[in-house]
Amino acid sequence: MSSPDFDQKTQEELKKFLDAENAKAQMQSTIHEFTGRCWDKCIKSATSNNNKIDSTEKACLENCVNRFVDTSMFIVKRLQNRN
Amino acid sequence: MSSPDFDQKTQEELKKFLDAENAKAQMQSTIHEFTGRCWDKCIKSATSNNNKIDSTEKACLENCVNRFVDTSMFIVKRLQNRN
Amino acid sequence: MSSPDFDQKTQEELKKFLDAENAKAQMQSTIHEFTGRCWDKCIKSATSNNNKIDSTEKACLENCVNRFVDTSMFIVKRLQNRN
Amino acid sequence: QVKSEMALANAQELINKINNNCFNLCFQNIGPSFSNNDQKCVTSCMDKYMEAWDIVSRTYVGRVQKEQQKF
Amino acid sequence: QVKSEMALANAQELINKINNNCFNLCFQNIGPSFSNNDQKCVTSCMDKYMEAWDIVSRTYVGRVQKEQQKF
Amino acid sequence: QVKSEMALANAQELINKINNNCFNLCFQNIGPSFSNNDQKCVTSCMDKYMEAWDIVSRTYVGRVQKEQQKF
Repeated sequence: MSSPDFDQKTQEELKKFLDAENAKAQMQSTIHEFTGRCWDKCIKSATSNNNKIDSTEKACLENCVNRFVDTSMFIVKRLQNRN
Repeated sequence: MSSPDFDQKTQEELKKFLDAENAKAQMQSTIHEFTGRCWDKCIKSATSNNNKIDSTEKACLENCVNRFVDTSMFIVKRLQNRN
Repeated sequence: MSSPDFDQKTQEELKKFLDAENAKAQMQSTIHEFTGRCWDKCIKSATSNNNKIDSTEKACLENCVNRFVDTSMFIVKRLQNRN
Repeated sequence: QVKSEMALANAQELINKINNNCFNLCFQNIGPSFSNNDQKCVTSCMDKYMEAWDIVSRTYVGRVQKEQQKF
Repeated sequence: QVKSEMALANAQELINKINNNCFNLCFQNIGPSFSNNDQKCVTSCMDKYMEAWDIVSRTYVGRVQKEQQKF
Repeated sequence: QVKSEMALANAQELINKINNNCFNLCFQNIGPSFSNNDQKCVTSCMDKYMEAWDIVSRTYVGRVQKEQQKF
Protein backbone atom coordinates (compact mmCIF):
# COMPACT_ATOMS: atom_id res chain seq x y z
CA MET A 1 0.00 0.00 0.00
CA SER A 2 1.70 3.20 -1.10
CA SER A 3 0.11 6.40 0.10
CA PRO A 4 3.25 8.47 0.77
CA ASP A 5 1.68 11.68 2.03
CA PHE A 6 -0.70 10.23 4.62
CA ASP A 7 1.03 9.91 7.95
CA GLN A 8 1.23 6.47 9.53
CA LYS A 9 -1.57 7.11 12.03
CA THR A 10 -4.02 8.43 9.43
CA GLN A 11 -3.33 5.43 7.23
CA GLU A 12 -4.05 3.06 10.10
CA GLU A 13 -7.29 4.87 10.98
CA LEU A 14 -8.39 4.88 7.37
CA LYS A 15 -7.68 1.17 7.15
CA LYS A 16 -9.55 0.49 10.42
CA PHE A 17 -12.52 2.52 9.17
CA LEU A 18 -12.64 0.65 5.87
CA ASP A 19 -12.20 -2.72 7.61
CA ALA A 20 -15.10 -2.04 9.97
CA GLU A 21 -17.40 -1.00 7.12
CA ASN A 22 -16.29 -4.11 5.32
CA ALA A 23 -16.95 -6.51 8.21
CA LYS A 24 -20.44 -5.10 8.76
CA ALA A 25 -21.22 -5.63 5.08
CA GLN A 26 -19.55 -9.05 4.89
CA MET A 27 -21.89 -11.06 7.14
CA GLN A 28 -25.00 -9.60 5.48
CA SER A 29 -23.50 -10.17 2.11
CA THR A 30 -22.64 -13.82 2.88
CA ILE A 31 -26.19 -14.51 4.07
CA HIS A 32 -27.64 -12.84 0.98
CA GLU A 33 -25.32 -14.82 -1.28
CA PHE A 34 -26.11 -18.15 0.40
CA THR A 35 -29.82 -17.35 0.24
CA GLY A 36 -29.57 -16.65 -3.49
CA ARG A 37 -27.58 -19.81 -4.25
CA CYS A 38 -29.62 -22.12 -2.07
CA TRP A 39 -32.83 -20.53 -3.35
CA ASP A 40 -31.83 -21.57 -6.87
CA LYS A 41 -31.09 -25.11 -5.68
CA CYS A 42 -34.07 -25.61 -3.38
CA ILE A 43 -37.05 -23.42 -4.28
CA LYS A 44 -38.86 -24.58 -7.35
CA SER A 45 -41.85 -22.28 -7.66
CA ALA A 46 -43.62 -19.31 -6.20
CA THR A 47 -47.26 -19.56 -7.09
CA SER A 48 -50.08 -17.64 -5.50
CA ASN A 49 -51.35 -20.76 -3.70
CA ASN A 50 -48.11 -21.48 -2.02
CA ASN A 51 -46.36 -18.71 -0.17
CA LYS A 52 -44.89 -20.79 2.63
CA ILE A 53 -41.70 -22.83 2.40
CA ASP A 54 -42.55 -26.51 2.86
CA SER A 55 -40.58 -29.02 4.95
CA THR A 56 -38.66 -30.46 1.99
CA GLU A 57 -37.58 -27.00 0.88
CA LYS A 58 -36.59 -26.09 4.46
CA ALA A 59 -34.44 -29.21 4.86
CA CYS A 60 -32.84 -28.50 1.48
CA LEU A 61 -32.00 -24.91 2.49
CA GLU A 62 -30.44 -26.05 5.79
CA ASN A 63 -28.43 -28.80 4.10
CA CYS A 64 -27.36 -26.37 1.39
CA VAL A 65 -25.95 -23.87 3.91
CA ASN A 66 -24.18 -26.63 5.82
CA ARG A 67 -22.67 -28.14 2.64
CA PHE A 68 -21.51 -24.65 1.64
CA VAL A 69 -19.77 -24.16 4.99
CA ASP A 70 -18.36 -27.73 4.86
CA THR A 71 -16.95 -27.03 1.41
CA SER A 72 -15.41 -23.71 2.48
CA MET A 73 -13.76 -25.29 5.52
CA PHE A 74 -12.54 -28.24 3.46
CA ILE A 75 -10.99 -25.87 0.90
CA VAL A 76 -9.30 -23.78 3.60
CA LYS A 77 -7.83 -26.87 5.28
CA ARG A 78 -6.56 -28.24 2.00
CA LEU A 79 -5.00 -24.92 0.98
CA GLN A 80 -3.18 -24.73 4.33
CA ASN A 81 -1.82 -28.27 3.99
CA ARG A 82 -0.45 -27.43 0.55
CA ASN A 83 1.66 -24.47 1.62
CA MET B 1 -19.46 2.77 12.89
CA SER B 2 -16.50 2.94 15.24
CA SER B 3 -13.53 4.98 14.10
CA PRO B 4 -12.45 6.42 17.44
CA ASP B 5 -9.50 8.51 16.33
CA PHE B 6 -11.10 10.41 13.47
CA ASP B 7 -12.69 13.60 14.75
CA GLN B 8 -16.43 14.08 14.14
CA LYS B 9 -15.97 16.51 11.26
CA THR B 10 -13.51 14.30 9.38
CA GLN B 11 -15.81 11.33 9.77
CA GLU B 12 -18.71 13.31 8.33
CA GLU B 13 -16.63 14.53 5.41
CA LEU B 14 -15.34 11.05 4.72
CA LYS B 15 -18.90 9.73 4.79
CA LYS B 16 -20.09 12.54 2.49
CA PHE B 17 -17.25 11.82 0.08
CA LEU B 18 -17.99 8.08 -0.02
CA ASP B 19 -21.75 8.72 -0.36
CA ALA B 20 -21.23 11.05 -3.33
CA GLU B 21 -18.95 8.54 -5.07
CA ASN B 22 -21.54 5.90 -4.35
CA ALA B 23 -24.50 7.86 -5.71
CA LYS B 24 -22.65 8.65 -8.93
CA ALA B 25 -21.90 4.96 -9.38
CA GLN B 26 -25.38 3.80 -8.33
CA MET B 27 -27.44 5.22 -11.20
CA GLN B 28 -24.96 3.95 -13.83
CA SER B 29 -24.82 0.63 -12.11
CA THR B 30 -28.62 0.28 -11.98
CA ILE B 31 -28.89 1.04 -15.70
CA HIS B 32 -26.14 -1.43 -16.50
CA GLU B 33 -27.80 -4.10 -14.37
CA PHE B 34 -31.24 -3.57 -15.91
CA THR B 35 -29.69 -3.63 -19.38
CA GLY B 36 -28.01 -6.95 -18.63
CA ARG B 37 -31.13 -8.56 -17.17
CA CYS B 38 -33.53 -7.27 -19.80
CA TRP B 39 -31.01 -8.15 -22.52
CA ASP B 40 -31.17 -11.77 -21.38
CA LYS B 41 -34.97 -11.68 -21.42
CA CYS B 42 -35.51 -9.78 -24.65
CA ILE B 43 -32.61 -10.08 -27.09
CA LYS B 44 -32.44 -13.43 -28.77
CA SER B 45 -29.60 -13.16 -31.24
CA ALA B 46 -26.87 -10.95 -32.58
CA THR B 47 -26.14 -12.03 -36.10
CA SER B 48 -24.21 -10.08 -38.66
CA ASN B 49 -27.37 -9.33 -40.66
CA ASN B 50 -29.19 -7.83 -37.78
CA ASN B 51 -27.50 -5.14 -35.77
CA LYS B 52 -30.56 -3.04 -34.98
CA ILE B 53 -33.04 -3.75 -32.21
CA ASP B 54 -36.45 -4.49 -33.74
CA SER B 55 -39.79 -3.16 -32.48
CA THR B 56 -40.68 -6.34 -30.55
CA GLU B 57 -37.34 -6.29 -28.77
CA LYS B 58 -37.72 -2.58 -28.01
CA ALA B 59 -41.19 -3.05 -26.49
CA CYS B 60 -39.88 -5.98 -24.45
CA LEU B 61 -36.98 -3.88 -23.09
CA GLU B 62 -39.32 -1.03 -22.12
CA ASN B 63 -41.80 -3.39 -20.47
CA CYS B 64 -38.97 -5.19 -18.71
CA VAL B 65 -37.64 -1.96 -17.15
CA ASN B 66 -41.14 -0.91 -16.08
CA ARG B 67 -41.93 -4.33 -14.56
CA PHE B 68 -38.60 -4.15 -12.71
CA VAL B 69 -39.47 -0.75 -11.25
CA ASP B 70 -43.06 -1.91 -10.49
CA THR B 71 -41.68 -4.91 -8.63
CA SER B 72 -39.20 -2.80 -6.65
CA MET B 73 -41.90 -0.33 -5.62
CA PHE B 74 -44.30 -3.13 -4.75
CA ILE B 75 -41.67 -4.77 -2.54
CA VAL B 76 -40.82 -1.49 -0.80
CA LYS B 77 -44.51 -0.76 -0.09
CA ARG B 78 -45.10 -4.25 1.26
CA LEU B 79 -42.01 -4.13 3.49
CA GLN B 80 -43.18 -0.81 4.94
CA ASN B 81 -46.67 -2.14 5.67
CA ARG B 82 -45.17 -5.11 7.49
CA ASN B 83 -43.14 -3.07 9.98
CA MET C 1 -16.78 15.05 -7.11
CA SER C 2 -17.96 17.44 -4.42
CA SER C 3 -16.26 17.16 -1.05
CA PRO C 4 -16.11 20.85 -0.13
CA ASP C 5 -14.34 20.60 3.22
CA PHE C 6 -11.43 18.39 2.23
CA ASP C 7 -8.54 20.52 1.01
CA GLN C 8 -7.23 19.89 -2.50
CA LYS C 9 -4.19 17.93 -1.36
CA THR C 10 -6.16 15.59 0.94
CA GLN C 11 -8.63 14.89 -1.85
CA GLU C 12 -5.79 13.98 -4.20
CA GLU C 13 -4.18 11.72 -1.63
CA LEU C 14 -7.48 10.04 -0.87
CA LYS C 15 -8.05 9.49 -4.56
CA LYS C 16 -4.51 8.13 -5.01
CA PHE C 17 -5.01 5.78 -2.07
CA LEU C 18 -8.32 4.47 -3.42
CA ASP C 19 -6.88 4.13 -6.94
CA ALA C 20 -3.93 2.07 -5.68
CA GLU C 21 -6.21 -0.23 -3.68
CA ASN C 22 -8.37 -0.52 -6.75
CA ALA C 23 -5.53 -1.36 -9.15
CA LYS C 24 -4.20 -4.08 -6.85
CA ALA C 25 -7.66 -5.63 -6.69
CA GLN C 26 -8.37 -5.17 -10.41
CA MET C 27 -5.77 -7.56 -11.87
CA GLN C 28 -6.70 -10.33 -9.39
CA SER C 29 -10.34 -9.71 -10.02
CA THR C 30 -9.93 -9.88 -13.81
CA ILE C 31 -8.09 -13.19 -13.55
CA HIS C 32 -10.74 -14.59 -11.21
CA GLU C 33 -13.51 -13.44 -13.53
CA PHE C 34 -11.87 -14.90 -16.64
CA THR C 35 -11.25 -18.15 -14.78
CA GLY C 36 -14.91 -18.38 -13.80
CA ARG C 37 -16.21 -17.60 -17.29
CA CYS C 38 -13.77 -19.82 -19.14
CA TRP C 39 -14.30 -22.58 -16.55
CA ASP C 40 -18.00 -22.59 -17.45
CA LYS C 41 -17.14 -22.76 -21.17
CA CYS C 42 -14.32 -25.29 -21.03
CA ILE C 43 -14.50 -27.57 -17.98
CA LYS C 44 -17.19 -30.16 -18.23
CA SER C 45 -16.76 -32.31 -15.14
CA ALA C 46 -14.84 -32.78 -11.94
CA THR C 47 -15.00 -36.45 -11.06
CA SER C 48 -12.81 -38.18 -8.56
CA ASN C 49 -10.89 -40.01 -11.32
CA ASN C 50 -9.95 -36.90 -13.15
CA ASN C 51 -8.36 -34.09 -11.22
CA LYS C 52 -6.02 -32.85 -13.94
CA ILE C 53 -6.99 -30.55 -16.77
CA ASP C 54 -6.54 -32.40 -20.08
CA SER C 55 -5.01 -30.94 -23.25
CA THR C 56 -8.37 -30.11 -24.86
CA GLU C 57 -9.51 -28.25 -21.77
CA LYS C 58 -6.16 -26.41 -21.57
CA ALA C 59 -6.36 -25.27 -25.21
CA CYS C 60 -9.95 -24.15 -24.65
CA LEU C 61 -8.95 -22.09 -21.58
CA GLU C 62 -6.10 -20.40 -23.47
CA ASN C 63 -8.29 -19.66 -26.48
CA CYS C 64 -11.04 -18.40 -24.20
CA VAL C 65 -8.73 -15.87 -22.49
CA ASN C 66 -7.36 -14.71 -25.83
CA ARG C 67 -10.84 -14.33 -27.37
CA PHE C 68 -11.88 -12.37 -24.28
CA VAL C 69 -8.93 -9.99 -24.67
CA ASP C 70 -9.50 -9.78 -28.46
CA THR C 71 -13.12 -8.85 -27.85
CA SER C 72 -12.22 -6.21 -25.24
CA MET C 73 -9.64 -4.62 -27.54
CA PHE C 74 -12.04 -4.74 -30.48
CA ILE C 75 -14.73 -3.00 -28.43
CA VAL C 76 -12.34 -0.31 -27.19
CA LYS C 77 -11.11 0.42 -30.73
CA ARG C 78 -14.65 0.63 -32.06
CA LEU C 79 -15.79 2.92 -29.25
CA GLN C 80 -12.86 5.26 -29.95
CA ASN C 81 -13.61 5.39 -33.68
CA ARG C 82 -17.23 6.31 -32.92
CA ASN C 83 -16.43 9.41 -30.86
CA GLN D 1 -37.72 -12.68 14.10
CA VAL D 2 -37.40 -11.77 10.47
CA LYS D 3 -38.13 -8.16 11.38
CA SER D 4 -35.18 -7.60 13.69
CA GLU D 5 -32.79 -9.20 11.23
CA MET D 6 -34.36 -7.12 8.51
CA ALA D 7 -33.62 -3.99 10.50
CA LEU D 8 -30.00 -5.03 10.54
CA ALA D 9 -29.99 -5.93 6.90
CA ASN D 10 -29.24 -3.30 4.36
CA ALA D 11 -32.80 -2.73 3.15
CA GLN D 12 -31.74 -1.77 -0.36
CA GLU D 13 -29.74 -4.98 -0.66
CA LEU D 14 -32.76 -7.02 0.47
CA ILE D 15 -35.01 -5.30 -2.06
CA ASN D 16 -32.48 -5.91 -4.83
CA LYS D 17 -32.11 -9.56 -3.92
CA ILE D 18 -35.86 -10.18 -3.74
CA ASN D 19 -36.27 -8.42 -7.06
CA ASN D 20 -33.44 -10.37 -8.70
CA ASN D 21 -34.58 -13.75 -7.42
CA CYS D 22 -38.31 -13.23 -7.95
CA PHE D 23 -38.09 -11.46 -11.31
CA ASN D 24 -36.89 -14.57 -13.10
CA LEU D 25 -39.49 -16.72 -11.37
CA CYS D 26 -42.47 -14.41 -11.92
CA PHE D 27 -41.69 -12.77 -15.27
CA GLN D 28 -40.93 -15.59 -17.67
CA ASN D 29 -43.04 -13.65 -20.16
CA ILE D 30 -42.97 -9.89 -19.83
CA GLY D 31 -46.28 -8.13 -20.45
CA PRO D 32 -47.25 -4.46 -20.87
CA SER D 33 -48.68 -4.08 -17.34
CA PHE D 34 -48.06 -5.18 -13.76
CA SER D 35 -51.01 -7.58 -13.63
CA ASN D 36 -52.85 -9.01 -10.64
CA ASN D 37 -51.20 -12.35 -11.33
CA ASP D 38 -47.78 -10.67 -11.35
CA GLN D 39 -48.57 -9.08 -7.98
CA LYS D 40 -49.71 -12.40 -6.50
CA CYS D 41 -46.58 -14.12 -7.73
CA VAL D 42 -44.29 -11.38 -6.37
CA THR D 43 -46.15 -11.41 -3.02
CA SER D 44 -45.78 -15.16 -2.71
CA CYS D 45 -42.18 -15.15 -3.89
CA MET D 46 -41.27 -12.30 -1.53
CA ASP D 47 -42.75 -14.14 1.47
CA LYS D 48 -40.86 -17.28 0.53
CA TYR D 49 -37.63 -15.38 -0.06
CA MET D 50 -37.79 -13.72 3.34
CA GLU D 51 -38.57 -17.04 5.00
CA ALA D 52 -35.64 -18.58 3.12
CA TRP D 53 -33.41 -15.68 4.21
CA ASP D 54 -34.44 -16.31 7.80
CA ILE D 55 -33.75 -20.06 7.59
CA VAL D 56 -30.38 -19.51 5.89
CA SER D 57 -29.44 -16.81 8.37
CA ARG D 58 -30.27 -18.95 11.44
CA THR D 59 -28.57 -22.02 9.97
CA TYR D 60 -25.44 -20.08 9.01
CA VAL D 61 -25.09 -18.15 12.28
CA GLY D 62 -25.73 -21.36 14.25
CA ARG D 63 -23.11 -23.26 12.29
CA VAL D 64 -20.49 -20.50 12.62
CA GLN D 65 -21.05 -20.42 16.40
CA LYS D 66 -20.78 -24.22 16.62
CA GLU D 67 -17.49 -24.18 14.72
CA GLN D 68 -16.11 -21.36 16.87
CA GLN D 69 -16.75 -23.38 20.05
CA LYS D 70 -14.33 -26.04 18.77
CA PHE D 71 -11.38 -23.69 19.39
CA GLN E 1 -27.71 10.68 -27.70
CA VAL E 2 -25.90 7.50 -26.84
CA LYS E 3 -22.64 9.43 -27.01
CA SER E 4 -23.39 11.89 -24.25
CA GLU E 5 -24.66 9.18 -21.95
CA MET E 6 -21.62 7.18 -22.84
CA ALA E 7 -19.43 10.06 -21.73
CA LEU E 8 -21.15 9.89 -18.38
CA ALA E 9 -20.93 6.14 -18.19
CA ASN E 10 -17.88 4.59 -16.73
CA ALA E 11 -16.26 3.47 -19.99
CA GLN E 12 -14.56 0.47 -18.42
CA GLU E 13 -17.89 -0.71 -17.01
CA LEU E 14 -19.50 -0.41 -20.43
CA ILE E 15 -16.71 -2.39 -22.06
CA ASN E 16 -16.99 -5.09 -19.42
CA LYS E 17 -20.76 -5.32 -19.79
CA ILE E 18 -20.63 -5.50 -23.59
CA ASN E 19 -17.95 -8.15 -23.34
CA ASN E 20 -19.86 -10.18 -20.76
CA ASN E 21 -23.18 -10.03 -22.62
CA CYS E 22 -21.78 -10.54 -26.11
CA PHE E 23 -19.21 -13.21 -25.24
CA ASN E 24 -21.87 -15.79 -24.44
CA LEU E 25 -23.83 -14.90 -27.53
CA CYS E 26 -20.92 -14.86 -29.98
CA PHE E 27 -18.58 -17.53 -28.59
CA GLN E 28 -20.67 -20.63 -28.10
CA ASN E 29 -17.73 -22.51 -29.55
CA ILE E 30 -14.31 -21.05 -28.86
CA GLY E 31 -11.83 -21.25 -31.70
CA PRO E 32 -8.08 -20.60 -31.95
CA SER E 33 -8.45 -17.19 -33.63
CA PHE E 34 -10.63 -14.08 -33.60
CA SER E 35 -12.29 -14.83 -36.93
CA ASN E 36 -14.12 -12.48 -39.29
CA ASN E 37 -17.38 -14.07 -38.21
CA ASP E 38 -16.50 -13.43 -34.56
CA GLN E 39 -15.81 -9.78 -35.39
CA LYS E 40 -19.10 -9.42 -37.26
CA CYS E 41 -21.00 -10.98 -34.39
CA VAL E 42 -19.28 -8.75 -31.80
CA THR E 43 -19.90 -5.66 -33.96
CA SER E 44 -23.58 -6.47 -34.30
CA CYS E 45 -23.96 -7.43 -30.65
CA MET E 46 -22.15 -4.29 -29.49
CA ASP E 47 -24.42 -2.04 -31.56
CA LYS E 48 -27.48 -3.81 -30.20
CA TYR E 49 -26.19 -3.65 -26.62
CA MET E 50 -25.59 0.09 -26.83
CA GLU E 51 -29.01 0.62 -28.37
CA ALA E 52 -30.51 -1.51 -25.57
CA TRP E 53 -28.56 0.50 -22.99
CA ASP E 54 -29.98 3.68 -24.47
CA ILE E 55 -33.59 2.36 -24.45
CA VAL E 56 -33.24 1.07 -20.89
CA SER E 57 -31.63 4.30 -19.74
CA ARG E 58 -34.36 6.50 -21.23
CA THR E 59 -37.16 4.24 -19.98
CA TYR E 60 -35.70 4.07 -16.48
CA VAL E 61 -34.92 7.78 -16.12
CA GLY E 62 -38.36 8.64 -17.52
CA ARG E 63 -40.08 6.32 -15.09
CA VAL E 64 -38.14 7.60 -12.08
CA GLN E 65 -39.05 11.20 -13.00
CA LYS E 66 -42.72 10.25 -13.43
CA GLU E 67 -42.81 8.60 -10.01
CA GLN E 68 -41.06 11.58 -8.39
CA GLN E 69 -43.76 13.94 -9.70
CA LYS E 70 -46.35 12.02 -7.69
CA PHE E 71 -44.93 13.47 -4.47
CA GLN F 1 4.19 -21.68 -9.48
CA VAL F 2 0.60 -21.72 -8.36
CA LYS F 3 1.77 -21.13 -4.80
CA SER F 4 3.46 -17.79 -5.41
CA GLU F 5 0.52 -16.50 -7.38
CA MET F 6 -1.73 -17.79 -4.65
CA ALA F 7 0.21 -15.75 -2.11
CA LEU F 8 -0.56 -12.69 -4.20
CA ALA F 9 -4.17 -13.65 -4.63
CA ASN F 10 -6.67 -12.57 -2.08
CA ALA F 11 -7.10 -15.93 -0.33
CA GLN F 12 -10.69 -15.27 0.64
CA GLU F 13 -11.54 -14.45 -2.97
CA LEU F 14 -9.93 -17.69 -4.13
CA ILE F 15 -11.88 -19.73 -1.57
CA ASN F 16 -15.11 -18.03 -2.60
CA LYS F 17 -14.47 -18.65 -6.27
CA ILE F 18 -13.56 -22.31 -5.79
CA ASN F 19 -16.65 -22.75 -3.66
CA ASN F 20 -18.91 -21.01 -6.16
CA ASN F 21 -17.58 -22.87 -9.18
CA CYS F 22 -17.33 -26.29 -7.54
CA PHE F 23 -20.59 -26.15 -5.58
CA ASN F 24 -22.71 -26.30 -8.71
CA LEU F 25 -20.59 -29.07 -10.17
CA CYS F 26 -20.43 -31.25 -7.05
CA PHE F 27 -23.78 -30.64 -5.38
CA GLN F 28 -26.40 -31.21 -8.03
CA ASN F 29 -28.33 -33.04 -5.32
CA ILE F 30 -27.84 -31.77 -1.80
CA GLY F 31 -27.71 -34.42 0.91
CA PRO F 32 -27.76 -34.28 4.71
CA SER F 33 -24.00 -34.86 5.13
CA PHE F 34 -20.67 -33.98 3.54
CA SER F 35 -20.06 -37.46 2.12
CA ASN F 36 -16.83 -39.09 0.97
CA ASN F 37 -17.98 -38.69 -2.61
CA ASP F 38 -18.62 -34.99 -2.00
CA GLN F 39 -15.10 -34.64 -0.61
CA LYS F 40 -13.57 -36.45 -3.58
CA CYS F 41 -15.49 -34.26 -6.01
CA VAL F 42 -14.50 -31.05 -4.21
CA THR F 43 -10.85 -32.19 -4.05
CA SER F 44 -10.79 -32.94 -7.76
CA CYS F 45 -12.66 -29.77 -8.67
CA MET F 46 -10.42 -27.63 -6.47
CA ASP F 47 -7.26 -29.03 -8.10
CA LYS F 48 -8.72 -28.40 -11.53
CA TYR F 49 -9.86 -24.90 -10.60
CA MET F 50 -6.42 -23.93 -9.34
CA GLU F 51 -4.81 -25.40 -12.46
CA ALA F 52 -7.31 -23.45 -14.57
CA TRP F 53 -6.56 -20.29 -12.57
CA ASP F 54 -2.87 -20.80 -13.26
CA ILE F 55 -3.39 -21.33 -17.01
CA VAL F 56 -5.70 -18.32 -17.27
CA SER F 57 -3.33 -16.18 -15.25
CA ARG F 58 -0.29 -17.06 -17.37
CA THR F 59 -2.21 -16.67 -20.63
CA TYR F 60 -3.68 -13.32 -19.58
CA VAL F 61 -0.45 -11.83 -18.20
CA GLY F 62 1.46 -13.07 -21.28
CA ARG F 63 -1.08 -11.52 -23.63
CA VAL F 64 -1.14 -8.19 -21.79
CA GLN F 65 2.67 -8.01 -21.95
CA LYS F 66 2.65 -8.88 -25.68
CA GLU F 67 0.13 -6.13 -26.38
CA GLN F 68 2.10 -3.59 -24.32
CA GLN F 69 5.23 -4.24 -26.39
CA LYS F 70 3.38 -3.01 -29.49
CA PHE F 71 3.50 0.56 -28.17
